[in-house]
Amino acid sequence: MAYRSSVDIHTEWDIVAARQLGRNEAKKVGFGTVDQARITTAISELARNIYLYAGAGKIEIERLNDDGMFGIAIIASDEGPGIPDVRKVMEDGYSTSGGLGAGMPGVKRLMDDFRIDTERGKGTTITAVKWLR
Amino acid sequence: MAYRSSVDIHTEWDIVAARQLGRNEAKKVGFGTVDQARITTAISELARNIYLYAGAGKIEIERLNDDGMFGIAIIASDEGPGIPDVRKVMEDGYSTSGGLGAGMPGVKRLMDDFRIDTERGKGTTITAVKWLR
Amino acid sequence: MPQQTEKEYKEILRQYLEDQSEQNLYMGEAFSRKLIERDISPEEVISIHKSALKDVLPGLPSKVWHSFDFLIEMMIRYGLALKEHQSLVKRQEEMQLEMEVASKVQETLLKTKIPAVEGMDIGYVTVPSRTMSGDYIYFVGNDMDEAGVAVADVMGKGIPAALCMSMVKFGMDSVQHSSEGPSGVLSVINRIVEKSVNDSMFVTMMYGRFDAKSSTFSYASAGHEPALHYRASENRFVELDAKGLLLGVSPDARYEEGSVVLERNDFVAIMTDGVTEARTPDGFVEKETILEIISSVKDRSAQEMAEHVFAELDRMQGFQLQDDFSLVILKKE
Amino acid sequence: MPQQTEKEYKEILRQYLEDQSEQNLYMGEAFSRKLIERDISPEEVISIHKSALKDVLPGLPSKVWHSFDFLIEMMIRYGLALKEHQSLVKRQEEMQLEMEVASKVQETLLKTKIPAVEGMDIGYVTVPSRTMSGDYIYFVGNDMDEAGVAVADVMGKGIPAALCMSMVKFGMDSVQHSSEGPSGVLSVINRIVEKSVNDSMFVTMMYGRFDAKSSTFSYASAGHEPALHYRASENRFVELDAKGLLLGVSPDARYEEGSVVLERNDFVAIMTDGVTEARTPDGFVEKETILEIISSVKDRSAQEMAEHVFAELDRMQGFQLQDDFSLVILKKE
Ligand SMILES: [Mn+2]
Ligand SMILES: [Mn+2]
Ligand SMILES: [Mn+2]
Ligand SMILES: [Mn+2]
Repeated sequence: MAYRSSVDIHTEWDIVAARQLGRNEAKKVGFGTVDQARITTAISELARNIYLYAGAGKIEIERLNDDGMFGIAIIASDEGPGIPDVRKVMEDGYSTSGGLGAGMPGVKRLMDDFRIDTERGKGTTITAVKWLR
Repeated sequence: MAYRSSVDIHTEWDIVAARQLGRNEAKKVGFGTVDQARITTAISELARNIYLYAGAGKIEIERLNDDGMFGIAIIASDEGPGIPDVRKVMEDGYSTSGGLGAGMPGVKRLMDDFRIDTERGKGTTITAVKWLR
Repeated sequence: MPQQTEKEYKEILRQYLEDQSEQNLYMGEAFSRKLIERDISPEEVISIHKSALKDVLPGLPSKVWHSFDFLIEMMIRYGLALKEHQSLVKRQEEMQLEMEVASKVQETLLKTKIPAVEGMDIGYVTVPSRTMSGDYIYFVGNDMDEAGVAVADVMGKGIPAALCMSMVKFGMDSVQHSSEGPSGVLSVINRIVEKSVNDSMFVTMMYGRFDAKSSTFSYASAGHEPALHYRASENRFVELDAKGLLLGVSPDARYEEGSVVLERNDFVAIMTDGVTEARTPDGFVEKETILEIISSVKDRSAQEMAEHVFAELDRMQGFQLQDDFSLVILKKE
Repeated sequence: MPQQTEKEYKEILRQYLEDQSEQNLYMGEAFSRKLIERDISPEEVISIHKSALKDVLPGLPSKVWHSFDFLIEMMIRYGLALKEHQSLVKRQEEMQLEMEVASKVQETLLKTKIPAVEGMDIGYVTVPSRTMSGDYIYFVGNDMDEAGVAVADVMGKGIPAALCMSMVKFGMDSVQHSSEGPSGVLSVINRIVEKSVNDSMFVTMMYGRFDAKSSTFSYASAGHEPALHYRASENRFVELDAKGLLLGVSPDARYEEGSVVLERNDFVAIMTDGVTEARTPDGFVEKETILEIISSVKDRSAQEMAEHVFAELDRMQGFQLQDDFSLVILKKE
């Protein structure tokens, strides 16, 4: 029970396209303005990571309906170098991590569920889900 | 070269009076809306401290003109028990200190200069100054 | 700078109000990152927004502008919390640096070398949940036919545990002979811990010793997590446990000793509770699951086995270990 | 709860828009504290403000509402930073607690007892500049006619120093005989430190030994602060120093030994550089001043002397020690 659509990330403009797709889908699911903005910011962060560190990849958006619970999933995948130290990437509060509140801990906070699968030299898939309350 | 006015703090309503006095004086000195709000918040914090911990005291507001530099000073004084451990009171980031960003470190951040004089059993005087830029 | 900021903000807002495009929101988001970098507080953002809107939409009723003044007032404390955050981040980084130095000291202090024993493949993984570990693995051996391994877990984590553990290390230094029996080793360490540490600190420890001549693995435990013995011939696991008080409770504690003979392809897994009590968002990982993970790689080398088990359990815990993780695999070739 | 929050917010805003009174702003400020407590993020505040304003001032052009959507977008990252702050505050508090526990562990670990020696009055003070100390004082003795004292200073402060020092302690545990000579003791500790610690860590140490039979004080130093010998008959101080490398530099380091005979009312002061390098806002305290402080109490007991010197130097430093402070006084009765 899922509808999935996707945007390939090659240039910075593709980040905007991914945001647009995410916002439209979030609206359709029924998220309010604040949650739309949060979901879109999470997409920005994930898409920019692909653009900056993997060079190319894609953002998929899936509308979820799990037994009457509605939600949205962002799946960001690339075939880049993989994340060497996931623990480091998930650590909080480094002014060097590209600014306050940014990075993967930020994405995790913006969404409800968060999961990283990464393999050295093979690539990374990040799945982040937000449920409608 | 200073104009000083004051409000005695006995009840919670006196906190409002101190804020009003501070805001009016800040306006006269020429502070903008954001700085007015900051100065007023600092007064709130200092006046509430007097009200809660010393029982009574006063807030004085002084307009400053130091060689062409304009500013405002808040002088909060009481004859309460004094602060037993100034180092502790100035420490950052304790969720127990009455909420995020509150307390004396907050007042220090809202203003430019900050100084505590305290003596056990004699009372406390806190002076906080903000300069117009 | 603030005037420049206001100008930029107004331009992005003006464009957004024209067509509400995603493009403009993306520019807005990028700009908001800049604002945070430039140390612009949220109340200043509201103030900038207010004056930008005044330019773009003049002639609104004055109550709209008053409402922004109110909003500025509401944001002051949010701004304060943010400033406090910046100072805390700085302090945190200093502290982190100190911890990293300390963990290097700890690493040097605790370094150990897997002994070479004929017919025995040994591998291990030990990973702290925070910067400093409260788990400890130490090998002794004669590099011929004997190997001893100590696996200890100090109650508590972080610095106090690390300090207390340095003590176990110095205890082990006095046990340099691999011919020493497990219950004797635990008795020695117990007396040292009991003497040096106050009552609130406890240490669990298992000491195991493999004798290649008789292919016997003997062990004693000070309240430690049981070890697992995989019997290849029966394809099943047997727990190895032995009675014994935690280290540091009583100077006269006695430690029971057990032993098993290891057959070809058998292995023994000694671990700390960070392995068996792996916690995921949905609760503890089932013991069954852990055994399955170990079984699934039973044909690989001891080191590969230990690393695989760690990788799997780390992943299941979202890469955020709740406790120090230590696992030693001793595999009969 | 969010609906309740929106209702309260709208009411305070409505009142404020009526007369813009300070009273209402005060209520607003109090309410903003509640919002932070209730974990309402700044972007939610904007959203609440938007919908409250929609109720209070209906019929505004739609661009006003779009402008709030834009502002919400701008606030998301501020909200994230705030959330991050809350997690950091929690971690900071845990860390503080951990340090306090660690310093108690350290205290127990490092406890030492002044030996009773006929004709010798011994006193000491050791105070860390931060939560954990990098100075170390340890006594050995036969409780008859021999006393030994080790005074060590680990380079660096805080946790790494504390860890490294626990090692010196275990080294000292292996030197339980007060008859051991100073240069022999330093050689033993040096080998332990050299083995266990990486190159960036150094320890200075002085070991002194008093033999009541011959009234001789012998000493050796591993790059440590010289001791002071007060000669009562001449009413002057003589420095006691001896050549020797810092501990941990080379496993073969050799330590020169010196000795003096103590006459009645003579005393020896062994200290760390936290005593001699006391820093006040105006610069270092002069060596002369320190000698005067010690002299001024030379007729009191050894313990009183040590405590007085600490109290004076602490006061001169505004009660903010720049370095760990340790001072041992050995006074011939
Ligand atoms: Mn532990
Ligand atoms: Mn554990
Ligand atoms: Mn030191
Ligand atoms: Mn020092």
